[in-house]
Amino acid sequence: MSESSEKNVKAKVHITLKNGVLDPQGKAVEHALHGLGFGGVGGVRQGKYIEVDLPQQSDKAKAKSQVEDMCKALLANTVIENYSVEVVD
Amino acid sequence: MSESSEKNVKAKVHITLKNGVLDPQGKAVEHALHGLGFGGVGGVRQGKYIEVDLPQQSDKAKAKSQVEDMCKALLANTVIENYSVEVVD
Amino acid sequence: MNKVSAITPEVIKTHGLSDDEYKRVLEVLGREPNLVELGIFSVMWSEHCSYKSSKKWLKTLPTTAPWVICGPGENAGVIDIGEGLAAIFKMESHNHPSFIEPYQGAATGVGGILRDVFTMGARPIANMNALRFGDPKHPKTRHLVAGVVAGIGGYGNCVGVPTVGGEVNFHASYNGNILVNAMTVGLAQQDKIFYSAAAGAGNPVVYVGSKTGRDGIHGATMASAEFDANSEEKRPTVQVGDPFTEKLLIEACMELMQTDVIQSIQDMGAAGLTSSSFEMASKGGMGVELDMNAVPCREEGMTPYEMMLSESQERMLIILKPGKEDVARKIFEKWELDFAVIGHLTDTGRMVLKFNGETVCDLPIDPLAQASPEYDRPWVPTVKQAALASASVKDVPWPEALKTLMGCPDIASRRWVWEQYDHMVMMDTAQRPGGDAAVVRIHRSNRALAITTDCTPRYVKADPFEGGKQAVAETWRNLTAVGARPLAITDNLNFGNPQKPEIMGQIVEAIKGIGEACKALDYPVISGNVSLYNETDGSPILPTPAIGGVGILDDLDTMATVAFKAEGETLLLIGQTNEKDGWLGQSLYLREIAGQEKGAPPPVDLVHERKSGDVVRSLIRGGKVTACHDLADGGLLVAVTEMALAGNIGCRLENLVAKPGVLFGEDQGRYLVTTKDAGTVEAAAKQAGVSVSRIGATTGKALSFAGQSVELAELRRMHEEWFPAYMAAPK
Amino acid sequence: MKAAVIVFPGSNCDRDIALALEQSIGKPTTMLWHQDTNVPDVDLIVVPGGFSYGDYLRCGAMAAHSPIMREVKRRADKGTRVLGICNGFQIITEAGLLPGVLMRNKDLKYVCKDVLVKVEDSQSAFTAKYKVGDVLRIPIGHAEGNYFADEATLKELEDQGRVAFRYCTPTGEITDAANPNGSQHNIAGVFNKARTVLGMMPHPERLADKHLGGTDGRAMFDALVETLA
Ligand SMILES: Nc1ncnc2c1ncn2[C@@H]1O[C@H](COP(=O)(O)OP(=O)(O)O)[C@@H](O)[C@H]1O
Ligand SMILES: [Mg+2]
Repeated sequence: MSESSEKNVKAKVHITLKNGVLDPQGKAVEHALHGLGFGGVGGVRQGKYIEVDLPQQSDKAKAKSQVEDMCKALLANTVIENYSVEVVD
Repeated sequence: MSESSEKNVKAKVHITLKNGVLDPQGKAVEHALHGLGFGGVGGVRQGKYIEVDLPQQSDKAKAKSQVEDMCKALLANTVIENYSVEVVD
Repeated sequence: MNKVSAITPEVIKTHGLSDDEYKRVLEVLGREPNLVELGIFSVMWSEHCSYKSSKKWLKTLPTTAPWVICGPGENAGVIDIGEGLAAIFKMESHNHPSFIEPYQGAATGVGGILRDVFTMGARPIANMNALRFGDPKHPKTRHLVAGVVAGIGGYGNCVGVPTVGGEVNFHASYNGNILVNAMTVGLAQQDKIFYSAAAGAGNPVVYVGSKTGRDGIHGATMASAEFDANSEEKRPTVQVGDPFTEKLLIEACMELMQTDVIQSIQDMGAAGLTSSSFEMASKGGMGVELDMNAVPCREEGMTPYEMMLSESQERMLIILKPGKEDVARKIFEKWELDFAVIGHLTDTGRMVLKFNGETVCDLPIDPLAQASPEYDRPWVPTVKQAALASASVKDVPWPEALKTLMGCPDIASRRWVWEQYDHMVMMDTAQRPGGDAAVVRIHRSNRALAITTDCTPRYVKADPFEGGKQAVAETWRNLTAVGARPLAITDNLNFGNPQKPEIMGQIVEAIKGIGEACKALDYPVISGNVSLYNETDGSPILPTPAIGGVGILDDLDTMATVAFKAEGETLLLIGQTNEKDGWLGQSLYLREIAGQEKGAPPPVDLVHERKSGDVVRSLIRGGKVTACHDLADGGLLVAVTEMALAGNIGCRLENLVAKPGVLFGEDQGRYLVTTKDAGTVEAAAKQAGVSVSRIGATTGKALSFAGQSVELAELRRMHEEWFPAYMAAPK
Repeated sequence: MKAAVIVFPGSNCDRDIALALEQSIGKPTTMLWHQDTNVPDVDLIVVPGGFSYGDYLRCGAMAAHSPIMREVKRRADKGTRVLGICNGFQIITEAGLLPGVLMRNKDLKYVCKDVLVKVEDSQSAFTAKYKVGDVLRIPIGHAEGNYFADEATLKELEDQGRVAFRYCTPTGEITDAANPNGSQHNIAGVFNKARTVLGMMPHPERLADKHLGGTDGRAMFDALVETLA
């Protein structure tokens, strides 16, 4: 994807667990890192990183609000997750 | 996590699929977004975003190389994934 | 063809063709091939597609029986299981990819074998997996076990086919070359079986499933001139499985198969579009013309070479009957899968590929197939070892030896593995993992298929002929032990480099042993797979001809399990133990307790095998026994312990000589049964000329013998602890 | 009783639940493709287990946003019974029919085995044939069954007696060791306020037949048939 095409607007979405929400994956990773001898690790949180291509959109502000809508509608579960959207060309 | 603690060095890790590697999740998300009426979506790639706290480390360069080691050892599957590490306080 | 694709000796070599083979290419073509053509030759003449080293010997295997509908040669084998139904099954290896990327390698192995089965019209009803890993102490082993098991589960669970059994062995010879063999069993109507031979000039060639990417393209592409620029972008990539798409593909194909539009169909397996289109045309004596611009691609700028050699997953090739494109298209669109007419059959006998209006490949199909190399590679027989005198083997008190064996890597419970597999979906799993064979009910009936995979590589190493026989006999025994009538096998022959005469000798003798056992047991080979060159740094794996066996239970209510059912029942040993003092050569006792791997492996007396099995089966069917278990790794006491643990009922043993060979020897063709009616069991065995002895009674919560006893709780702990503890240790 | 089972791309326990229902009802169940917009008039809608949309992104997320789920919600609001099993539980929580979320199992692994659950309520159409305190053996098969809700939600669930089943020991104790996935309060299944919607991770359909090794799940379907007849 994203390889060619001019004017390709792309959104970078970070989805992270809200504070206070259990993160079994982060915990397990933390545990495994300790097991591997990485002693100095204090905490690990695992989230998602999603890139969305918007080839037809050149207006960055519009792109951002569109992707925020996608987050609300599908990409994030807003009961437990936060999202942030950054638009780049 | 990251809430309190002074001098808390934190690493932000992005793990993405290498170019050319099939991304079934991204494909399915793209499809679902179309189904929800987000027509302008050209492509979606899904990766991981991991935050690692390093409370005992204040040297950023060291922190970075340490977390890169973690990526190689555990966080990323380097056969199919790339990683990038950014260290912040 | 386009650009600078000079066929230099270097390019030829990286395509794995020998000088002789390339000469043959020139003869077939009467000119130099271009790169696309060379790629196709290299794939079609590879060991994997052409079986050039093994063909001569594979031909000797028995492949027929009145119940065999289709033997080797198709995507999978087909047997008649009565009531208009057929069982379709096959086993296949994904060894090398699983070593490089264990999760995806194993996952795509499962995906591939599923397609081999459903392409023939069968709904997959069970998956099995036969796994071999290196020494548990080797630094890579844990990671590989974790990845492979997660990959098999990740794929099988998602597609909704239960993974009901398999095997796991550890041995240092697999340190650098693990084995991942996956088997699928499917169920079809006999009048709705689909084959792969193409027919009907003009018929449309249709591509369905996922798009084609640059997955798993022949490593050779790297070295060829065309790919020097931009090599980062075009690096051959690991195949990633998409089980969700596979599930949709299964449903779409099942739906399509209910219509009358398919002329022939084949999955795109190894070397995807090349081997599928080539084999379909070749089998039907047809030609084929494909428009490479019509192939659905996932990435931009893909060349015909890449499209033909891509191993992208979840794709099928279908020849439709004339004018049926729309019927088919509708179904694949409903399931949101790619569908493209990419060409048509011709009567020219040639494979012609067009790209951007140019002909990029024009090969004669039949001559290419006819000229495909077949080798009679030199081989030497394995030097046989003398039988080991059991009396010479170190004797340790049985409780200690038993506890060690129950917790050793090759016997410890595999619960950690199978609990990661959905073994219950489809609601027909009548016997879950942990018994002798998995039992999967034929949907909405009271009949069932029994399925097992077995091989004892240390026996095969010591004596490939006896080891080959033993692998087949053990599957037959495991099917028998649940009460099933064994019907047929699939084999997955994993060996080292066939260009070494010792290795070729292992292959030849193991195949002979397999064939002999199949003949004696009326138990033909209906499908299989060969995986050679399993070596690292010149050191080969243990020869591992994994056998998958399938049998039928005509009445599920008579199924036997290994678990003791009640206290106060008699335990009998059926079958012959080496009259001197049991067979310890190549046994696990010898390896784990005495620290030796030597001697001849236990011989398999196929006449006796058949007699003892037939008695056991008829006793089970007649409802005369309450539990049954065959004796395998670890011998008698291990088998008793497994029965006791499964039923949580102990046992008092008697009438046994307290010698390691008797207690832990691995003499073949033996079963343990419990019964309320020992007289009947004895009479039946005696009548059949099979030895039988009462060796104990079920009682309490411990195993006791010769004045010593061990609590079941302790044995259970030993048995259950090893795997999870091993996997939980830091990586 | 009339029942319908919704089939999403990737559902794989749809046939299983339909068969279990058929055993209790005595006639076949309606299967609804996720794109069907006409949901017939039924007494029970089942959202089955499996891997809808491959479990990609978040389990159940994509299915929860498919058009048919709007109709399911509407029916649920009107009192039609809705049963979500396993992936179905994940879907109906994502769709907001039930509170909470199913997180990754605490040890991250998929797990398929029989577990024991304690019946916490027998007042619903689903549980009417069980007694409070009964210990049932029912299989699970999931990688994301770790029930999580914030403290306020948990308190509300507990105060209103909306926990249907909890993972337990053979004697009915609620312990960490009996918890296969890390669920808060050992929760294996929860109701909505009206007890007309039930979501649960264990698969009652998988042990409703003697040939499969147990029948503890059968009473749920029998109860539905009796209550909703
Ligand atoms: N990889 C695996 N996947 C699923 N089940 C397995 C696997 N390996 C072993 N098992 C199960 O564990 C049990 C014991 O295996 P094994 O010791 O090979 O049995 P046997 O000696 O009777 O052939 C069998 O039920 C088998 O199906
Ligand atoms: Mg056995």
